[in-house]
Amino acid sequence: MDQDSYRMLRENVDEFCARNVEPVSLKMEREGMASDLAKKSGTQGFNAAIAAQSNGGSALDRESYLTILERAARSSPSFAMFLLMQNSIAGRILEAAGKTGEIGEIASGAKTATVEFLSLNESSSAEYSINVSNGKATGKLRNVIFPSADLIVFLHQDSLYLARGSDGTEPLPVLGFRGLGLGDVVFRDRPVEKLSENGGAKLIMDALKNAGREVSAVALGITGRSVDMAVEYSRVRKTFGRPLKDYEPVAFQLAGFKAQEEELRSMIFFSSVQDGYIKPLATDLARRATKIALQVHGGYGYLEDFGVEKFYRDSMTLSIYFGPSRSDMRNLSREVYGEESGVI
Amino acid sequence: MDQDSYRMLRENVDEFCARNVEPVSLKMEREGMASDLAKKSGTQGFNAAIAAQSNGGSALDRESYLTILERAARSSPSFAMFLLMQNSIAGRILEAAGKTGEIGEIASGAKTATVEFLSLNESSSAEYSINVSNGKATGKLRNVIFPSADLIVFLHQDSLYLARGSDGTEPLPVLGFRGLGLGDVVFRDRPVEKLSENGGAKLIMDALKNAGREVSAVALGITGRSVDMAVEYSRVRKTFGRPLKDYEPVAFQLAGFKAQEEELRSMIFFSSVQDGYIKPLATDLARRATKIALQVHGGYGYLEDFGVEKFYRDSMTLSIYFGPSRSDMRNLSREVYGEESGVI
Amino acid sequence: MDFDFTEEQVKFREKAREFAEREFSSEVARKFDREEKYPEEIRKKAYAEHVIDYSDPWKVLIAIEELCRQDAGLGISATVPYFGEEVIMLFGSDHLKEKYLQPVNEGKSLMGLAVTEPGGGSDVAGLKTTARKEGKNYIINGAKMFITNGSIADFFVMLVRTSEEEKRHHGLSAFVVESRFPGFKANKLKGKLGVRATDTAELELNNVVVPEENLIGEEGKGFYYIMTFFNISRIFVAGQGIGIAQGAFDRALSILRRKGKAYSEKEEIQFAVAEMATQIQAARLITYKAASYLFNFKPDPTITSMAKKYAAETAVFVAEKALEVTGVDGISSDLERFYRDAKILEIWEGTSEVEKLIISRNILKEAQ
Amino acid sequence: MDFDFTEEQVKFREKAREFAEREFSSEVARKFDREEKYPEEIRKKAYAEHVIDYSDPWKVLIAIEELCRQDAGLGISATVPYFGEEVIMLFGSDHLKEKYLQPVNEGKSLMGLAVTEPGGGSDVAGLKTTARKEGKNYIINGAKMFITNGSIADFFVMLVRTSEEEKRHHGLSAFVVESRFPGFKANKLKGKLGVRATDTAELELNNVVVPEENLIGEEGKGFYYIMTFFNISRIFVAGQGIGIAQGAFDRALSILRRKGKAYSEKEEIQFAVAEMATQIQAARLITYKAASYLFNFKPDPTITSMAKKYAAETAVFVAEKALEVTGVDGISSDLERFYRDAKILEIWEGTSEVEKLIISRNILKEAQ
Repeated sequence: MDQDSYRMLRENVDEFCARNVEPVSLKMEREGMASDLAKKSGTQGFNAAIAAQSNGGSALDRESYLTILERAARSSPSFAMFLLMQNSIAGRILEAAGKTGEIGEIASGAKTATVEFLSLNESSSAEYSINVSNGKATGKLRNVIFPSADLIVFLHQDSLYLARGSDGTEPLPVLGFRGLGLGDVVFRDRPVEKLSENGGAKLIMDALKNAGREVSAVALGITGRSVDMAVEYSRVRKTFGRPLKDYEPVAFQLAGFKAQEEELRSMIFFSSVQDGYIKPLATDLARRATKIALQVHGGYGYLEDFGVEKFYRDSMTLSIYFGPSRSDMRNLSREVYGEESGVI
Repeated sequence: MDQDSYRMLRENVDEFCARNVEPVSLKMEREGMASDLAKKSGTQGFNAAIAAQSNGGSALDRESYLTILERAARSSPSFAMFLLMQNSIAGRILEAAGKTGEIGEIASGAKTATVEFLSLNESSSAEYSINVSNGKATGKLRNVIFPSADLIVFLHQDSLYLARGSDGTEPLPVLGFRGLGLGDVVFRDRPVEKLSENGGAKLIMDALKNAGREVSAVALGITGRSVDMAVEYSRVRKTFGRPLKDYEPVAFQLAGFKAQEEELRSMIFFSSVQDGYIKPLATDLARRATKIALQVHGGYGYLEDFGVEKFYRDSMTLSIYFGPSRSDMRNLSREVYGEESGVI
Repeated sequence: MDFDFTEEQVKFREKAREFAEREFSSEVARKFDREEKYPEEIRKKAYAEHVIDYSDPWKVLIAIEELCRQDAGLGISATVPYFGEEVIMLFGSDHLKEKYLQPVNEGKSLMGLAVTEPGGGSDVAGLKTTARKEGKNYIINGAKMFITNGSIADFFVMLVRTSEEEKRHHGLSAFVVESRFPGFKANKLKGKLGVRATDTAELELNNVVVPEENLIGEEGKGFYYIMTFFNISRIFVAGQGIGIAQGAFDRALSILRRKGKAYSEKEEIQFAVAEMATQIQAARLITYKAASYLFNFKPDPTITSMAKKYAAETAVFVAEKALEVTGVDGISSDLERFYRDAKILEIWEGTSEVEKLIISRNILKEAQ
Repeated sequence: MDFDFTEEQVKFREKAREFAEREFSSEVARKFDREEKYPEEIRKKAYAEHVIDYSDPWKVLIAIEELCRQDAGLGISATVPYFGEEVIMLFGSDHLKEKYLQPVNEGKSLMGLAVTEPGGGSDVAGLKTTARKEGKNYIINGAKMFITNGSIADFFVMLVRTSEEEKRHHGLSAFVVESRFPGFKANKLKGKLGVRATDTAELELNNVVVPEENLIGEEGKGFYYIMTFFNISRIFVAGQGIGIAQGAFDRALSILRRKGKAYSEKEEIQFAVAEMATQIQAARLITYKAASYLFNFKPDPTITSMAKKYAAETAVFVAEKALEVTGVDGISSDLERFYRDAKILEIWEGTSEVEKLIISRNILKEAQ
């Protein structure tokens, strides 16, 4: 694709979000993502953006997919996380497992999908009590992002399984990506399909590892929008008779974050730097930027209505869900040192 | 130039530095830069790297010049600062003033040049007491970087003047770039040549503004080398029976800085992001990275012999000499806001 | 120098902690957070059990710390019914003290402080709500924003403009305004990021008639009264910060303990634990120093502002670090609420930015 | 709680400040920095004028602060001749106290502490210098690195390995080793980043014969003695940190004052001033708390390590910020020296990393 095509794509995503995401963004935070948004997003080809066309996907190139994630995150990080889950995690895994039918369902938005992957994070000590026998699962999955999804991929004794729906979910306190939620998922003699014999953990870990730039694109969108909101607010909000933007610390900090946003963008889109380098920087930037953006809004920033506090919650959550976990940092260290390091 | 040519250039610079700079780097810190290094550097075409060939320059492209600065800074930030001063500051100003003869002298290393520019920094309140009449200057220039240079360009009543040598220098405490030094310069009925009638401050400011990416390249070299030294040291230095690199905080921090080095490199070399965005990030990174690099070296880092403390001093000095000064940040804010901001 | 609490204070701290641990269970805290409901019963119980003891400011500070340590939403709710009391105590007439403060001190009524206005914030002297004298009354018109206890308090200490002619802050006066006065309306603000058990409202004042005896102190001195009050209340906000920080730290340690040594002995984790502990220690000390000066009637506004700023930053820093070191376990626990709660401390009662200006101006003045 | 110094201490502080301002002029400080020379005359003068008063540890702490506030290189040089004394005081025989400590306390001789080895650093228990018993003597072989007063001290408290068989830190013992003993050699280390007036050396020990009465306390307990000492000395290092931070801050304020309001009233500058002042306040309080506990014979190693770590960070932070806000004026002034001096505090007497591990281990142990 040439630069004009990317620009057009970006405008398309922005227009879609302005029409279909922005207006329901707050509602989504409070009540979860409505299923019609998945369908609308499906008509745009966003849900299976990188899947093969033969499977109903859009087979977009990397830059296009990253663009979609970034722009979606600007309107609603929850929506961007939905797309990331459909494409980068569930999509990649299901496609690898040859589940072309499910890819088609995801592509159209007829079905939504999730993969339980937080149990693989070394910071998780939640214990599972799943039992699978005769193609039926009983027990509880812990800490599932988007527990209400139609298709639930999970790991059991290093095999991957697919469940269609669940027998109940138990919501957990959820800091970010509230549109998807977080909860435990209950199975009672639930029919499940085995996707892979052994090596399941590696499949999920590979999908997560491959999603480094994509997670960074979400962080970029969060950074960009929250800082833009703060820039706009600082133009109109006055204190001591002057707009906030006239004060050095406000203007300098926000300008500094725009600079870092550009730096991150050039790294994500235009450099060959490895994903492992980018993700920690991206999530860190998002966290720092959203904190300042909220602070610039003062008391209003603390209210959901103003739409800036969600970026503060989501950036933190992104950095917990996707790193930089210590294992990411260890991977990065291994690259730098060319040998094991950071093990104590 | 194609990528192979850049690689060859980089290797050339590295080889030059390994032979001519590294061995005298510590001596340069203690006693100042020896004049034969300027001549050797001249034979490589580094001293007038971006000047027109007709003036004796090498007319290199931007990427080549940035590469020279980065690689030079890895061996000796003082030497890199020498090149920056010859090329980006003195070179540009003298070339604009049509002083082709002087450019030739600088190119060969027969003469070295400096421009007094710290007085234009808003953080400077040093007062001048220069008097110029009948083509002769008397008085004192304050805070001159590289006061021992052969050609001294200075500002007086918004006109630019060129003095050949001085009637004495009074050294000031100098934190960084000790190879060039810092001091007051004394003139006593010194013949000077007027380079421009009025608008002199603007000429210098323009040269400084245009040097943003170049200053960033120096910061990049400082960052890269100091972190590399720390990485190497952490491989060999053991504590509690294990090499330092095995400890998470050491490995993770250094790996994180390598990531940021790559991010900065992609921004300096491969993105169209404006200089104003880059420089504050670059100098900030250099300061943070050199501090950690020194710390990893422990007590040895505190000794000049180990060659890492100079990066700590030079990165701070770079950020004071070239920003991000508050006026840089104001420029950046103006770009972001599209209007004046950060004025209170 | 003496850095220790008295035995009585130590005992009181244990009592407050015991109360909070008993009453503020994880389930209760989550419920009030979810429902955004003011915990009236808890407030009454805390009063009845003398966890709130207004006779000793040290006890108030300790109670705030220990209650917020368990849960900030509930802790602040239980300790904030007196918010603004010092303005009447220091500057109000005996009539006002008797009529309004007595029932508050008896736990029978709730009060609030109404200073901030929509679009206002830090710029107190720029406020626009007016009080116009008419006979023996003042008529108040305008609006107030982000008012704690706004929809539940029986009355407010309210700062309004009584003169347009005087220099900005000389034209302000403080009144006691009852919520049952005709023309008073409160709209509860829903959907806060954190401290969701606390009550916050926007107030509308539409020709509210306030009797002249409800003027606190002298006309035109309201700005000074409120600034004096903030130099007191900031210390208690610092106490909230220490409490939140300590509470997040407790929870992080308990998760780390559960995870075992292989996880918690990693150097990255250990460094984070040390950073948290050190900053909490520092925040505590500045707060106690500011409190010690104030409670001995020699307040130091510079140190008070330092305490507010530093304790607020500490709450935010520790809540963040606590999540970092506990990861998935932490973010699916009560720690996520601490993270949301903490942020308000950098905003209310003087943003960190305002505190910094106060500190710096005082210092640059002294230095001259 | 009481956060104030006694009147006597306040007076002593004034005296120490007056001494430092008089003796440590900018010219003198620059000269010793440039020449890397130990200021023997200044040390003697400080002793003669009772600026160094070892009878009261608070006075030692105050002197360190006030002297380092003026110049760290000279300040440390003047206050460090006793470095290691507590080891002998607490664990040494009467003979050692009389023979070695008395002349030190009379200002007649200088001592040092020799623990760190080349390639050693934080891992004290891993040291390699050995002492082998031969009759009534010990024979010491090995090397020591980064030893303060190394080339000027008359004797050292030296930690060496007396047994290879015991668990690493149980095989260590402490001795008094005189510099005039044959086989002792000191190589002064030149070219330090900062504190260049202080003397630092590498020691070589080649079959140095030390009489057995120079063993401090019991064989095999040296590690414990030295760790006990560090829990004392770290408080004084924290005092160096506060001093450097305050000194950098003083200078920044004075430059800002000279620059005038148009410059210093910019919000960025004001914020930085507030950050510096707050952090100095916090560092001071933790240090005084740790000191108060120690000087009352109830030391708290966790708080002591916090004090060392936090004060060191504060020195580095403030020196850096001071340069930032003063820019070209600052970097061409004495501030550049403060920036160089400060960094050593994060390295010596336990790097910040080691302090963090101590803090964290103590806390995680307590929490269990």
